[in-house]
Amino acid sequence: MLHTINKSPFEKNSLETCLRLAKPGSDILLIEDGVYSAIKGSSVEPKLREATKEHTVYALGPDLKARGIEENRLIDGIKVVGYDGFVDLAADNDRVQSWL
Amino acid sequence: MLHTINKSPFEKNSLETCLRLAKPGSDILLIEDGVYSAIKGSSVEPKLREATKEHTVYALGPDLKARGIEENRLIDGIKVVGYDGFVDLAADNDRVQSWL
Amino acid sequence: MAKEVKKFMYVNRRAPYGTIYALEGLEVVLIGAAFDQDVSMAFVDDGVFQLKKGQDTGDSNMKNFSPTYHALGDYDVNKLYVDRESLEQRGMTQDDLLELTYEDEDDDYQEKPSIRLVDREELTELMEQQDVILNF
Amino acid sequence: MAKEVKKFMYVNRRAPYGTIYALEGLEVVLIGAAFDQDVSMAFVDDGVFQLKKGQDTGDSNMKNFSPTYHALGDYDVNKLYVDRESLEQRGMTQDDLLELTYEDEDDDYQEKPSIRLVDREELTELMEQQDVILNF
Amino acid sequence: MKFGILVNEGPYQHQASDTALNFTKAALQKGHEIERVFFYHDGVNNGTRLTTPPQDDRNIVKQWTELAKEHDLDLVVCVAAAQRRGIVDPDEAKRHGKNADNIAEGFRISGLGQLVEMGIKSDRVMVFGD
Amino acid sequence: MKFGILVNEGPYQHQASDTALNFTKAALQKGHEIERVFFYHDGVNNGTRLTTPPQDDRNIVKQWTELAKEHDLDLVVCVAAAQRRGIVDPDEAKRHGKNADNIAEGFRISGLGQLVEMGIKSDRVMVFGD
Repeated sequence: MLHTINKSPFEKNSLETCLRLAKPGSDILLIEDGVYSAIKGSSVEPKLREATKEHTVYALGPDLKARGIEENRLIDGIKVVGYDGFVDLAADNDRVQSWL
Repeated sequence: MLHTINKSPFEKNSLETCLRLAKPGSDILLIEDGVYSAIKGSSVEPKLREATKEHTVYALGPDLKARGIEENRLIDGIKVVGYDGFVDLAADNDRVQSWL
Repeated sequence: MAKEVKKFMYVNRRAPYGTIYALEGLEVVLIGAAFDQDVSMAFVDDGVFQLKKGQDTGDSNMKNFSPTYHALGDYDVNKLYVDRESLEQRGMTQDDLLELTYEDEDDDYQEKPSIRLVDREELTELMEQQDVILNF
Repeated sequence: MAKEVKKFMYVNRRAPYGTIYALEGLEVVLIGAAFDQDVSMAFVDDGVFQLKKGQDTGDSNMKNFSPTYHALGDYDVNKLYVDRESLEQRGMTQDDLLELTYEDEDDDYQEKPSIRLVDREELTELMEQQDVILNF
Repeated sequence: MKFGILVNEGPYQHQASDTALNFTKAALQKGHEIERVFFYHDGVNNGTRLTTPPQDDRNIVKQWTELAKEHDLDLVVCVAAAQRRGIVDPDEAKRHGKNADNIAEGFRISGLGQLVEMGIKSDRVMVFGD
Repeated sequence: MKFGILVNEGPYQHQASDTALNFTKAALQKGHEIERVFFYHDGVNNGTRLTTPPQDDRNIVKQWTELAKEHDLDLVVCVAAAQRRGIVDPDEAKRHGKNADNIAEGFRISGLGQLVEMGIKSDRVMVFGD
């Protein structure tokens, strides 16, 4: 299953609930304000780092770029994809869940 | 100063930031989904209980009632007001800040 | 179209009244019932507040749509999964929730509860079985 | 109307782009500058992301309004308070923020920084001094 | 006392419009004045006359219109926000080559300056949003 | 593969419409089909022709209209949600006694059943919202 998260982890509980309910081995894609989860050195980093052990975590490149987050600021193990990669993730997984 | 909070404390960080920045002695009014902060026995109760020591905490009665929260479920010390009480609080304080 | 049966899960994560998602989400479920699909609803996070007993919008400006949940059983929507952790975090128990029931056609039309509290592992598995997940 | 000077504080708590509040909030500040009031902006919670350097919407569908913050100085909006705790919680330092400056009329038009990091106590006091607080 | 009311969300999607209406009514009932109600962001969507909510639900746009008529309220829709969302009066329609308008009775479209002016002229400004 | 797209927020206020547009374009470019784009909740506000966004900003409604024309997309606005928000086509205007309509080119108003049908007919449903 592909899980998308579009909310900042500092503002809303979407990341937390997604991580609680996503099956190990799922793909997780951070989009929109969700990409703020990917920043190294934030209070959310430990949670995200743990998540990268159980899941493959992606972040949407155009949304990182819009927000001025350079790739060298990302937590290790997070993969950056474009909209075409987003489409591939949605197609390759059997189902998609949007954590709003 | 009157601080209003209209967000659920389980979903968003508005309560937390308000409590961090509100000056001791301020009035705090929970409205809309913010009234969920007032429920006894929730994970937020310790934070709210602490807040009632430094601030006067109110909850909007019509919003409690809409959500099925009876007054005996409220954390001790929280005062229930109607829209007329809301208006009085806004008028009696020198300024108002909405934590959205 | 009528032959294919898909598993639809409506995931509700918002409180009622503060936003319209709960009400309009419920409208989708009721309309969707006519399509004879395999339908379930999950209540997670503030979504559990949707099922709180005793809602009364008499003093506010809004429409009380809480009674509509009682209609779900008649529409064969009888799998309502409530995330136990979300409920407990909010200081509530099953006693706080609406008593929603349905008549089980396969069991002599016995009245049975529609709401079931589930642990996180079970909810995870239920989500994995779906074909379509709509989040409101 | 023109004679009374009130203290306006615009409190920004949302990230840019995910929602429009940051952009339309900034439009209010720029329009408001014409009214010769005492204006300040506070950046709290995800609002600090509004001031992040290097924003580039070239690959998304949106308008990059980040350059507009540089215009604030010319409009005499030069009190931008950034909540230090919010910044640190997000793994950022002042080096991550736009270098916004203004020319100080009262000090031989020297160029001075508009952004100031503040602790929670100072921010609380600043809020207490306002006449009008608009939250975006 | 003079209250200024800022509404930042559209009707129905969020409770902001309902709370603003209830607050405004209560303030008027207590003898306070409403300097202005300013609709910003998606709040401009409170000002369309084209809604037809379900008969068993409240009609928020109509409530604003009636309240404005009864108390001579100044309901102002921000022009810039309205242009983004498609709320237009006959003048705006002409200016932008639109063949229809949708502004509701009792609302007027004006600039953002009216919000700042509301802040200056009001004793308290109340923000209702998401 | 067939994608169904659900858009739950209006243009500009949230990024949902932009992300949905970008995803839809990318899916089409990769040779996938779009079964339907369904606009629900405030998402119905994507379907008004009365917007005039600033000239230096994108025109989201126009982007939908052009994409629909180019790829023969089915853009469906939920009738119940549209009635609450004031999105009407000529038929709806007549039915509810409105003297104007505001539906944009390429959009049609229809029932919620079209959303469920989209779920049945699509291989994947993507939800874009707040």
